[in-house]
Amino acid sequence: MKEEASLLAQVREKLQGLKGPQFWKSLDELADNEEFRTYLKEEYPYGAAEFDKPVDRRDFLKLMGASLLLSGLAGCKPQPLEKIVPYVKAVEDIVPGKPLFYATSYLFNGSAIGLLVESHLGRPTKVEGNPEHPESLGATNLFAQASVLSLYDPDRSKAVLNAGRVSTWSRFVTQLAEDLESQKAAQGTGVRVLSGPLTSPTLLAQAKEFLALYPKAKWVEYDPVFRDYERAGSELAFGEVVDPVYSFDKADIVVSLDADFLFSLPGSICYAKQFISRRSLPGDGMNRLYALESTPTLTGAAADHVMRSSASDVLRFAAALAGKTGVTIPSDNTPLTPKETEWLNAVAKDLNANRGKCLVVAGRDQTPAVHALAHAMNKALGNAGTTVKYISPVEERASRHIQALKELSAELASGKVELLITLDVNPVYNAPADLEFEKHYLKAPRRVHYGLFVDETALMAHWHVPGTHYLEHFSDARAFDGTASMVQPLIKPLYAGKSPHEFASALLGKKDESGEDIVINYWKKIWGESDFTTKWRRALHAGFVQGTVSAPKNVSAKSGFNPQEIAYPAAAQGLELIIRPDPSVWDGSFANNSWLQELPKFLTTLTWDNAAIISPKLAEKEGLKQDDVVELKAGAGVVEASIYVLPGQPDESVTVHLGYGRTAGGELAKDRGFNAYRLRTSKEPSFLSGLRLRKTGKTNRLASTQNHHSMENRDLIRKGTLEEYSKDPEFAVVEHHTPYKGDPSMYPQYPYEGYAWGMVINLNACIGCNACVVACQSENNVPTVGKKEVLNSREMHWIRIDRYFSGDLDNPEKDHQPVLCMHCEKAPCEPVCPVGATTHSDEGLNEMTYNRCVGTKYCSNNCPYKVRRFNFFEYADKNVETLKMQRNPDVTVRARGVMEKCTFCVQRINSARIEAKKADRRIKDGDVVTACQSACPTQAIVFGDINDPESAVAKLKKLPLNYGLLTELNTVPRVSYLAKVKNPNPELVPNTGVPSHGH
Amino acid sequence: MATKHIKKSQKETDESILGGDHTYGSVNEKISSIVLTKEFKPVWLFGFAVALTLFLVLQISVGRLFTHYIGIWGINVPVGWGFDIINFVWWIGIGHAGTLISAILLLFKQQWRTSINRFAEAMTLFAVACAALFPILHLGRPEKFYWLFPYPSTFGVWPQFRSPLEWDVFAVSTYATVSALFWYVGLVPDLAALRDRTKHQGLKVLYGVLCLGWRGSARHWFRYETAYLLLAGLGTPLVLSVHSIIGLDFATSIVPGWHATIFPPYFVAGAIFAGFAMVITLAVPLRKIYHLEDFITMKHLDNMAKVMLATGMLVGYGYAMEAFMAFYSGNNYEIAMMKNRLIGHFAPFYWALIVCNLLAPQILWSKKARGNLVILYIVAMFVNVGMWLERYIIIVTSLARDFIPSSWHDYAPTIWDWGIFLGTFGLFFTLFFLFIRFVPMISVFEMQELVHKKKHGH
Amino acid sequence: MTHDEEEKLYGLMAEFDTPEALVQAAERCRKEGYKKMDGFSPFPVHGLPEALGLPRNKVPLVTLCMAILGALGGFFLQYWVNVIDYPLNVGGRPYNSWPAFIPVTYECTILFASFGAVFGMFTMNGLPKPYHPVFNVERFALMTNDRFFICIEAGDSLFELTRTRRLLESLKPHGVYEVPS
Amino acid sequence: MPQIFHRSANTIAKVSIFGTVFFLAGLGWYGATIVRSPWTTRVGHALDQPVPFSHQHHVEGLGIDCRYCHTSVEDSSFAGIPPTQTCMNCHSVMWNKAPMLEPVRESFRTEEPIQWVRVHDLPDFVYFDHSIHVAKGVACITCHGPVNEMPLTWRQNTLRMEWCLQCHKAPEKQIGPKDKVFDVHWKKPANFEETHKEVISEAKLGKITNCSICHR
Repeated sequence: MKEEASLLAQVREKLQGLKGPQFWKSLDELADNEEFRTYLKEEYPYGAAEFDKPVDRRDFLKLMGASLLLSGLAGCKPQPLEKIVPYVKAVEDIVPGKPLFYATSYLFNGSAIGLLVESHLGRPTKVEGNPEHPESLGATNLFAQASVLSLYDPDRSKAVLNAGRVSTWSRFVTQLAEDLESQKAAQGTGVRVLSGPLTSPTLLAQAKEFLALYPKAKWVEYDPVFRDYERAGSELAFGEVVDPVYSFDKADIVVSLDADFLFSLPGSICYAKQFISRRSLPGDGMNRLYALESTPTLTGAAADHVMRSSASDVLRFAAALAGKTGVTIPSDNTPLTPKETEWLNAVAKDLNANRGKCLVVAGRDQTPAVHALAHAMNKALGNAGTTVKYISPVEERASRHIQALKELSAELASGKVELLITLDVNPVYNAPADLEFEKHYLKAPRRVHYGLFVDETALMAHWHVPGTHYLEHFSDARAFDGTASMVQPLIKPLYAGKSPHEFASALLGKKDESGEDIVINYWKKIWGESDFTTKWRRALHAGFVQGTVSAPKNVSAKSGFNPQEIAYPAAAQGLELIIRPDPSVWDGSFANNSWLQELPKFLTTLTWDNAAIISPKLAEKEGLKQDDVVELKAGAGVVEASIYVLPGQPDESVTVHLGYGRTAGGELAKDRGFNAYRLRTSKEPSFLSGLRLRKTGKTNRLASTQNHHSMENRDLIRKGTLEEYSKDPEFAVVEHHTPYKGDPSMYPQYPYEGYAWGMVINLNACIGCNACVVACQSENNVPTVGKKEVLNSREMHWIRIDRYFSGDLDNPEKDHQPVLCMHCEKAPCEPVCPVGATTHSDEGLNEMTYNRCVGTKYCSNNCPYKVRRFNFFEYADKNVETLKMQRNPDVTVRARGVMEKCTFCVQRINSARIEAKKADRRIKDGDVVTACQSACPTQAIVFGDINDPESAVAKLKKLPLNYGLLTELNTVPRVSYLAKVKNPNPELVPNTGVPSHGH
Repeated sequence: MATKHIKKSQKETDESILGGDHTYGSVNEKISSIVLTKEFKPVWLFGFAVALTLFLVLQISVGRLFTHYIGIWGINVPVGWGFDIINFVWWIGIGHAGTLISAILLLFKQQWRTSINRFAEAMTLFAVACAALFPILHLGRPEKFYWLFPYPSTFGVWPQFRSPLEWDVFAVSTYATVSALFWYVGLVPDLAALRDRTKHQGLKVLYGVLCLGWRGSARHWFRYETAYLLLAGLGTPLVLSVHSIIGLDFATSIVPGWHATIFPPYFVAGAIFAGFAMVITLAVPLRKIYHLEDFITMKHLDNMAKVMLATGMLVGYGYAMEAFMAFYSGNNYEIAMMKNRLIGHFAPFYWALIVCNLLAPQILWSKKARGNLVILYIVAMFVNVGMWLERYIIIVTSLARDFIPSSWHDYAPTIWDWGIFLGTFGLFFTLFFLFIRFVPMISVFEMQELVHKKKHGH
Repeated sequence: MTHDEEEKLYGLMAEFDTPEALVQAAERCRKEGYKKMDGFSPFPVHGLPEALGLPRNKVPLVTLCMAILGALGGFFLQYWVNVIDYPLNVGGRPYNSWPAFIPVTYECTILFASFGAVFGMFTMNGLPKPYHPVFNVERFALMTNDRFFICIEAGDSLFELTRTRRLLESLKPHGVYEVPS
Repeated sequence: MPQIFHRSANTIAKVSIFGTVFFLAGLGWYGATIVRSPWTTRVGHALDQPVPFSHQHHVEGLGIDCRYCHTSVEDSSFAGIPPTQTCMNCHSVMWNKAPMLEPVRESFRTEEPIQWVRVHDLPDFVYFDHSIHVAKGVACITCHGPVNEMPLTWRQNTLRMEWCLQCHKAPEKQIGPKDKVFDVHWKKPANFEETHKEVISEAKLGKITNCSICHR
């Protein structure tokens, strides 16, 4: 508990005291200035530090002492005195040592994810899903999990800047007032505001108010990961813009047209849950997924049949499919190959056989025509209203971002714009290259930037105003289904930032209106004054406003299209470039988050870099191998990228991820990978043909955490088809897995009465979305180590997601397997520890006592699952004060030289046990939820007491699919897996359908 | 008839293990003078300088390790042990020849041990000193090494005696202590000899103190011989146990490539193999530089070569069994591991090892080769390298490719790994050079005994 | 030779060139009935202990006792730690997993036994003893080189300077010396 | 040959050998005691505090209940250090001029917390929970000693792991009735074992073999 009460106060006081973007001081510095400065130099940038650095004098002497065999006396000095600092006035409902949970919402890609955020004495430390919220349903995604780290990011901008100089909010406001005043006359002809998607009702209202004040001004929305094509598509199909809301739980057959609905759509968390709910336990109700994809995605990995295709050809497939499901389409003069046709026929047959119980989903990055066809098919198949409904767009203005940005930069070029205000967007970095936004931006005589970081745009702006993190301000937003969700602060702004609403109200010329009031006032307008407080409190408590789900709109899609509406692309020539948001830093806005940077991107397991992803065939053809640096020339620009060879990538296309090649916006963000926006054009932002690829002869080592992709015929992941399962439900536990019946040990069994903690991981449910990895990292203070260390396989994640490719190398099956400490009852790691630092609790936990560990690494060597992690250096950042504030006080921050590993979140077990003991009862099933379990959108992880026959975990362990990893070693793991069962179409070639021939 | 024959052969060996025409006095003269002379041989000075330099490298590397933490090494997860443990096992192994010569050969009444046992024992001590560094250095928190010893701590917890590493703690410290005792006990009468020989008053006092006032009393000799014999009797099982336990470090684990019942005996054989190679490496130059051809005769080298050949074959058998069991077991992981060594990307190391340890010694079948110092020396060098490679193969290749392919990763030593490895040579030779200069490197009284026996042929 | 000189005498010492001579001398003296005497040689001379009639020495016994002590101590330490003082579940092994305790027990046995042998030997030999009357004899310095001595102590009941000297001289020694105490 | 050493050398030799042995043994013993001595453990050292707060006066003298200040002791791992406010509840009217209490008033004025020196300070890797101990009948004074007799607070016990263990190895000896936990005057009656069987049997369940209870 030490210092906690004080820490916040002290830190904030320091922050207040600070002027300018330099480091604010920390307690250590007050303690020892010199040492601290050298530390800053070496330790910074945190998370990716050069760990190979000297220890301070004290440790050095201690170590020398040790080497001089004097260390026995180390214990012979008095313990240093520490201060303990209470509050001055007790804070309501804060009990020191007890965390509190507050409901709030996190905006991802313009849509709100409901959260419950854990707070220790006023420090938000951990994010959990809000079970009541429609887009969360209790789960989260990796971005939400990592968002709490961004709050404490020491690189966040800390002061108002005027031409790079430190200034003040009031000076800025006066300046802004003048500028706007001069625009009044012209009704704001020269004023442009550029913001992200306006899904916050309050902000939208403020925007409208602003436009009312300046009728000739424009408020432009731009998100580099936009939904323009969807909108154009629905306009094409319905004549108006609507957002589709899917119900995967109602669909028996799902066809994805290059759509990654399990991960990257608004609502994906909910969709994943719905989709998996139909296949987590194999049986009659099991659904089937056909995925057509232009680059490997999680959705493809989860599919029963995958067809690789170039992105441009997806339209051809879509049309052909539509034709077979009763939509009239213009004829295509380049017919599909027989194999493709065979695949399509099977799909079409399945769809037609399940009218009203199937679903066709088009991908965000696909052309309007594909979306239109998808809508048409869903109508033709009678899915509209059952598996998919349509609502008026969540982004009320439903503007076309690219188009708008294009106009804006044109206006900039022509000098029409006199005052450009960018609100929480970074166009200089992430505008498509052909717009040359960077160049035109400078033409605006007044440039104002608002945001969390001093990013590329901020550096070129006259004014920069620091923004607030969503855990620092009041706001509101709408979820994918329209639900109005509440955003409330858990902590006062760390760096004296302004909330977007406060900034907006400054635009409206209102002096210092508090963000809270602005939001409250908006809702007062909606609800009226009568018992507003109760409504407001209820909304804040729930995290969203009950009954604000948008009503389904009664729209009907066209049943046919003419050649003007659907123009088939010319047969692709040369290579195709696929541009997608990065799986972990997305559009680049998370580039300074060390958790996400070090998170192994699914399928590639890359960290700290992006790459040009190509197929083994192409690699062979071009004589390329992993780490080779190539020059990519496409559309507007040229970049140099390192090659990553990924089985399953279509042979004629190269996939690149956005979000890298930053030049500003934080020490971690800078100078990593390459900037894929340089290849993006406003005409073809998601994929374009005619990519030219040239070998440079250079190489750049990519840090991927898994370099071996084959399972080597070891039955680590056991899987079968629904057919096999119905023939032999126990196919996963065939004889050779347990060669020896009975107990092969010469020793008697250790009796486990009372609680016996265990876990089941359902491989049918796991989609490999990485949410658990980040959740574990934030719950257990798992440090990041930086690229150099990852290259030497020293990453620290307590839970990792292994992925293996099997079958056809060109179009393999991709399987995920989360691996964490198995808490073996006969743990091989324990008997080999010479100091007894790792032992077994009588509840079956494999315990790691860090403070006893001397670091022989023997336990890790002897762990067949290799889940133990070693602190080769002082990985935990002990210097950056804000990062200390993020840490979970219930978990030890490990020092250098000790081993660590998954603890089954023992801190949660212990608090549950204590509460139960105080109430003289047993711990109930569900009282203990591990961090990975609670984050999982598909409930693939189930934890509990296996001695309690009624517990969920015990029931799952009884299933025939249940098997243990490497049980032949007689480790008796407490973690077991449910074998994977796929549901392929018997009429198609089993597994992943026909191998692609490429074009 | 038979007895006669035995007597005859006995005689032969006696002659051939002590050349020249030596008296009690001349033996003493010859050996003590090396210690008591004032002048330093240039060769010695040069060697000592080199050794000191390498020793400095060790100090720097260790300093770096303590200030920058263990991450400066190349180890990682999965390969948690690298040069540290390789060197540990290698050095400990080398030590074994010393104890073997002084203890086992004594029990077997092999008189040819006499002239080489003293410096072989010294070699043991210094090799163990080098080896003993690593159990401490390889810790993530070396300053906490004393937690490995059972002492009443304020935590109220104790070491975990099921761990082979804990066994090591006892084995190695016992081994070091007993070897030191053995060595010192053997030294006492010779120190007395030096005491009586030197003219320098200071040295007289020094040796006088060190020899505990030894006066060659019959009563003393009586107990002395018993004790010495007992020590030999204890040292023999000890030396076998020590490397068996080192072998158990690996055998008790479940790592494919470690989990092999054959390890203890095969490690012991390997140790003796490596040890004799090192003794030859040291003996050949020594007898040249200090003109000890009379004491360290070709017969000695021939015998050692034979032992080397024999143990080499044992080790070879070990390799064969390892491979055979791997495939015979039908165990997926074991087979994969073996394939990795035979034809996988660790093959170069493995075959280099086979060449060094199995093929190279075969030349020793020929008497000529055994009689040729150059060849003998080269073979010994091969074996030194080969035995190091063997530990590299066992430790690194097994860890780098174990059960779950997702966590496979290779190992590359850093400059600091090398620094510490080379540094230990510095430590070893620094001590060794001091030893040959300031301590009689051949047991005087035992040589005198030998002279006596030679005289009376019994 | 006066009475008090005799008092200050430690014994009479005779020097020989060969171990054989020493052994014969020792046998002769024993026959004469001398008890308090000792032989000195650069290396252990076989037959000498018998010639001097030395009793069996106790070094093996001490060693054995220490060995047993070590074995019991070693095992009990582990047993006490793992079963009595702080029983912990280590990898599901029983508290008293005695097979795993054998190596340490074994090493302890050998360590203690060795201590027994070495320190037992030194103690029984009464070493260290830097000062000893025999060193008073000038030529004794050659003992460690190639000389062999026998010394009959004045303390012996039969000791009588002239007679004893005569006896020793009759053994054709290289010389006979008085050993002042 | 002339003697190298004087007669006395023999004695010196023997003495010095025994000397070394005893010296080393002594050194070990010395180390062991130093580590456990109040100098290192701070047991019985009254520490200077910004305000010389007297538990003796407030507990013994005024009979204030522990929980008046240490509010969270029953439901949190952390017993709680009273906010300045708590002091001011009384001292805004009593002794409100006393110079001794100036730091308290200043803290209240300036909203700057009082920085107390921590008396009972566990290492950061140890997780101790007050609430469960209190709930199971471990009285405050069992660990904190006769706080009601401390003019300035000192540490009564070492808080070393071996100290934790000696209680947890035989918990029944240390616990009292649950309703007497906050009674600083409660003395264990002779027949306690008979009268409070259930409390004792419960206490016996305490586990020392689960490291993660305290270390995680």
